[in-house]
Amino acid sequence: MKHNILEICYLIGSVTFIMGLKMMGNAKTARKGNMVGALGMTIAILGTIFLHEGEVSGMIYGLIFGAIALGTIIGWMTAKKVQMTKMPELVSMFNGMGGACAALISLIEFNHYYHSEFPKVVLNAAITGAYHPPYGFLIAVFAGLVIGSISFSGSVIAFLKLNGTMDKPIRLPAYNIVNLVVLIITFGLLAFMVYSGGIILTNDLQPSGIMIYALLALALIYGILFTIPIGGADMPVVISLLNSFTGLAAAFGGFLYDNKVMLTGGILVGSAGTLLTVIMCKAMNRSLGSVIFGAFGGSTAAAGGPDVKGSIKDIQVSDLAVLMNYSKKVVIVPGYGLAVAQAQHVIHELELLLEERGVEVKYAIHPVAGRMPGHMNVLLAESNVSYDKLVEMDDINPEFEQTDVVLIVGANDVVNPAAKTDPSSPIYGMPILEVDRAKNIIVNKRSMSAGYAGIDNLLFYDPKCSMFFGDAKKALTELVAELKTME
Amino acid sequence: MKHNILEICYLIGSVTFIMGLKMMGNAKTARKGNMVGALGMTIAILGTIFLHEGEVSGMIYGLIFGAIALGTIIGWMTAKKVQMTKMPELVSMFNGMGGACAALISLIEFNHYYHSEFPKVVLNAAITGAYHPPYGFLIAVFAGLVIGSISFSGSVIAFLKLNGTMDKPIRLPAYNIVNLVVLIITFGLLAFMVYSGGIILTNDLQPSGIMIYALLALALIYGILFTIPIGGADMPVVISLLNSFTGLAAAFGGFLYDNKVMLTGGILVGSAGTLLTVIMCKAMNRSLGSVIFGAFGGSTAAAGGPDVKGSIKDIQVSDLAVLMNYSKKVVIVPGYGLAVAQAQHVIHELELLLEERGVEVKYAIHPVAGRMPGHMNVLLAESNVSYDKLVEMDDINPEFEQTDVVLIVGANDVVNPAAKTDPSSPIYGMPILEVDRAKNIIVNKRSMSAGYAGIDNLLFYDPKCSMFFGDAKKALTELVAELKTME
Amino acid sequence: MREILSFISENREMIYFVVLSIFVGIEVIGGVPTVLHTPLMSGANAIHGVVIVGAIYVMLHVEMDNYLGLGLGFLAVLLGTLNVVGGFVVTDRMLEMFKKK
Amino acid sequence: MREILSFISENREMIYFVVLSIFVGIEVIGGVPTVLHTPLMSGANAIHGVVIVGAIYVMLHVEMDNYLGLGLGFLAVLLGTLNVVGGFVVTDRMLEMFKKK
Ligand SMILES: NC(=O)c1ccc[n+]([C@@H]2O[C@H](COP(=O)([O-])OP(=O)(O)OC[C@H]3O[C@@H](n4cnc5c(N)ncnc54)[C@H](OP(=O)(O)O)[C@@H]3O)[C@@H](O)[C@H]2O)c1
Ligand SMILES: NC(=O)c1ccc[n+]([C@@H]2O[C@H](COP(=O)([O-])OP(=O)(O)OC[C@H]3O[C@@H](n4cnc5c(N)ncnc54)[C@H](OP(=O)(O)O)[C@@H]3O)[C@@H](O)[C@H]2O)c1
Repeated sequence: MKHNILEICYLIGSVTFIMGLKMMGNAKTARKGNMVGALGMTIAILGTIFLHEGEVSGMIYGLIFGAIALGTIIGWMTAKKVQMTKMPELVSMFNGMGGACAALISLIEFNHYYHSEFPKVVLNAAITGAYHPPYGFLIAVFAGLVIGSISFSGSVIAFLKLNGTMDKPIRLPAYNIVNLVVLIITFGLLAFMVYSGGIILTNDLQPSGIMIYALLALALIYGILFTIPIGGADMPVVISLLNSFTGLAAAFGGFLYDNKVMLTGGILVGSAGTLLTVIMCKAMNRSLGSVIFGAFGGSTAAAGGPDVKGSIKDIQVSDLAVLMNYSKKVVIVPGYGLAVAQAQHVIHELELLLEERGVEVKYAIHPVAGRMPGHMNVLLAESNVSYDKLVEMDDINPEFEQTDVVLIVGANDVVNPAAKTDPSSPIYGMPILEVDRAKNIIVNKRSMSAGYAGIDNLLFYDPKCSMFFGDAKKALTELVAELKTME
Repeated sequence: MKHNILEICYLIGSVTFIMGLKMMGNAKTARKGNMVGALGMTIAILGTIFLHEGEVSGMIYGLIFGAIALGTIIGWMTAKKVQMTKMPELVSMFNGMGGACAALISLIEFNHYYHSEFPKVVLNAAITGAYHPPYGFLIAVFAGLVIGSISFSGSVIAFLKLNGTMDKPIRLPAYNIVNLVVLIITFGLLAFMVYSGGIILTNDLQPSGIMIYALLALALIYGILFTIPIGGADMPVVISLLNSFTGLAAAFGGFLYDNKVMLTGGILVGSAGTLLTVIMCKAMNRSLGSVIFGAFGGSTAAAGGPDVKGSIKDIQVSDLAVLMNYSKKVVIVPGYGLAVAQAQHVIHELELLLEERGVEVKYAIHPVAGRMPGHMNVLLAESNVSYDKLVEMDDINPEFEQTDVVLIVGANDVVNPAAKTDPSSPIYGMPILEVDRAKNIIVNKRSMSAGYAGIDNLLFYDPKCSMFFGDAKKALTELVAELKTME
Repeated sequence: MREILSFISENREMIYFVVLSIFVGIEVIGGVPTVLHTPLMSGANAIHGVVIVGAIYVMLHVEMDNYLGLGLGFLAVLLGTLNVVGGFVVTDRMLEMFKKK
Repeated sequence: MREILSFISENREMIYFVVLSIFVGIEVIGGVPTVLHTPLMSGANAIHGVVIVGAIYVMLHVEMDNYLGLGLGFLAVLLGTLNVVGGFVVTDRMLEMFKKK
């Protein structure tokens, strides 16, 4: 009876996962979709605990509730407290936990199998070739272990990179080959262990389960090797990929226990996550291969671009304040630099000040501005910028013609005209914000150095363009102060 | 061994159905998608025949191949020969065949079950209450029979309606109630038969399988009753609905034989067909309920609209020829009347003639012009009109401002301004082609009578509008002749 | 109640199968443009012709002396073939029209 | 070859299940707008936290004297909970930001 109700809980869980994911794909229903998923998860978890059939000691329940309570408190607090800009780190961290969880399950199940009476019989039979433990069990256990571990160690590295702790991509010589070799060894060992039952005989003919630790170590190492050569800026893609790995690991867990909710949840995330990874790559005009095998993920690309440049112009804060104060329409183009400088609050202040003086202000949001999808939306939302002030690329482009001042804050690639004019440029073909149609272009950045794609930007040499050098937060604070003294 | 390969054939079949349907939803891949589906179907059919295990007499094979050969020839020829405008009839007919096929399978299986030794034992047991044949089997057989039969008889009626043989909706008094009662009796009998095993005892205590024929008859009657009150113009929606019914019937067949490819194919069409039905309704701004229970499906709606009208203007063919000859830009709005009059070839001739004389000609395609989705596209494509001359509503609307002459051929509702201005109109809210922005409006139809929605059209009283009365084919042929005499 | 519960639990494989197929059916259609409604309907129509597999199955299992069964089975295969062949061919013709330049 | 074939045939329920789930996963994501990529990734991240069900299952079946098992199981439940709770809460926070007027 209990068992039947549990099956229904799992069915409900599976359906809510599908519907939740579906709803999360649409801005209007996204939040509700997340709730729906959370509801299904709660049902599945509570069902697993309370509809369990068979005697279980109170201490075990105590441990389970303790772990859940502890995890809930820590998870909730961390998720609530973290700064908006640190979201990707956090997602990466939580993903790693899921992977570790899957790996631990495999480890425990293997140990259980190894220590119980059963394998001793089996072992003898295996040596004489009479019996082999079920392949399904072994595949599920070992694959769950390997994939979960890769996801765990990879996520930790991704976390450290996003965190800034490990900011340069570390590339061992011939790292692509090394990685491939480690990968092959790992899966070779996995295949061998499935074939042999995972237990070897030591020299004194005692069975030993040691090999699983070798497999674990290899998988952990591969996760690290896989992630370290990739530039920090490519991390969102990598996290998305590791995300789908964890989904796969969860699915193997479902296979192990013939548990349908783990299977649907895991496979769903595995396939949806893989597709999402590909979509994300496309949105930045890169291929998944070039992200993983490192075409320009951070710093390698040569500074290309034509040589004929011209001269650049500076603008003083006082002149800029005057210019903006007497404009009719100002469009702000936020980019990665705004996020780094944490200048989202001061830019909102600037916006309010200008609006007060009758200047129309809008934000032009490029789909891949910043370092993760929706980065600018999340960032500006944090500082309470109204949602309808954020205009998407295709809608704002025709408006630049009537714009008096475009203020570019810490953005570079997303306004680089080379994407339209220079077929040899690595970003050629990416749609850009066509800021050069505006009457005045002001660029705020700290220096003339390149952005993510590592290429020069001819926009800065445009006669209509003036540079307003400095850290975004500092420079904008000065600008606001200057504006306040006017009037 | 054979059995295992057959399972793989079915797996391939299921996957191709999914991918085929997916591809058919996109204009670029649609045709290939259809091929993919056909390929999967071929694999499933050939597999079923050739991977069968067990002795089967040559005569049976002869019958099977005979039936398939005959069906292929007839099906192929009919599909190839039929006029483009008769497509919906044909789809409806083929759908009916599928429904009949499902119903026949159920009939045969039931007879088999009834005649074999097995049920005699069962029958005794059933009377004493000791044994009941498996519910799953009974549900699959009876539900397949009922749904397949409804789909069959409904499709036949739909065919006759589209065909013009049965052109007025036939409405018995209180037909909604009658239909509901028949439906309830049908499903009541079905439930009873599942409960009782489907076999009754006659007066002399002999078992009889007669009830299944009662069920069959009821289902056939319901199919007819369901379809006859619905107006011919609503038939595409009804066909789409019956289509998903047949899918459901096929799925029950799959359930009966635990055949996965029938299950996936059937359920897929069942759910996709239901959604498609809803989407189609939405595109015409109607609800599924109002189609089935008849809000205005053909002729019932009162001729509403404001009373203050004005006068209408006539235009002679010679004047029209001159007007068009000296225009810069002409937009043709095709509608249902064009299809009825089979004027698609002459309109293409007109287009070529005008283009030759340096007039720019485009077609404005309203999404629900005609009587089935894509009707105008199919029609004009048949007469070789180039695809990029067909402009969708949202793209052409801004162009009317620069248009000299709009020529409306057999269209009415899709250009009715009441949809924008009169909240009491039944079509209020439907987006329309905003032809009144053009310099001259010419309307070709046979009389002042209303279109599908049965409402007046104030456009005809617009001072810029002139009526060019006559059957579309005849009138346009005259216009072309007149144009040819000029110059 | 208890029976329904155990029915669900016993047939859970089938239920998951049905639920997932329904989702696939719905999702696969989402966002189809109006012009493709008719061909899509027609293509789906051809696909449910898979019921012919059941008809063939019936024929392969019918007894040689069951003339009614043989006759009806023959008819079922014939009708199923019409559904399949006619459905795919007519859909192809429609879609061919669309592509023509 | 023969073994693979019979493996497929024996596990056909599971294979259909996996194939259909993959299709659902892919279809459900199709056409998601760029701004939602990050929250969607995060939401999917929370969903694979369902692995916690496996961790709980392990705990419910572990022997009382298997201290290693108990310890690792406790850790697994803890990590799983972090994944689930943190994942859903952080996703909600992100999406809340989007809605704000
Ligand atoms: N959104 C995504 O999902 C995503 C993910 C991965 C990669 N990407 C890639 O990231 C790029 C995004 O373009 P973007 O225009 O936003 O950024 P960008 O091209 O990377 O340029 C950022 C600019 O900000 C400046 N900057 C850095 N710190 C600053 C500070 N504290 N104050 C002021 N300026 C500062 C830098 O110049 P200085 O050093 O001279 O100050 C740099 O040129 C694209 O190439 C995109 O493909 C996007
Ligand atoms: N596309 C779909 O999927 C679909 C499906 C079902 C319903 N509908 C509905 O159908 C309507 C379509 O609008 P529509 O503007 O195309 O057609 P309409 O509003 O039905 O008008 C057609 C007009 O054509 C004229 N006509 C008939 N035979 C003619 C002939 N031989 N020569 C010239 N004119 C002729 C009729 O007027 P005379 O009698 O005066 O000639 C009639 O007013 C919409 O209301 C839509 O909702 C569409």
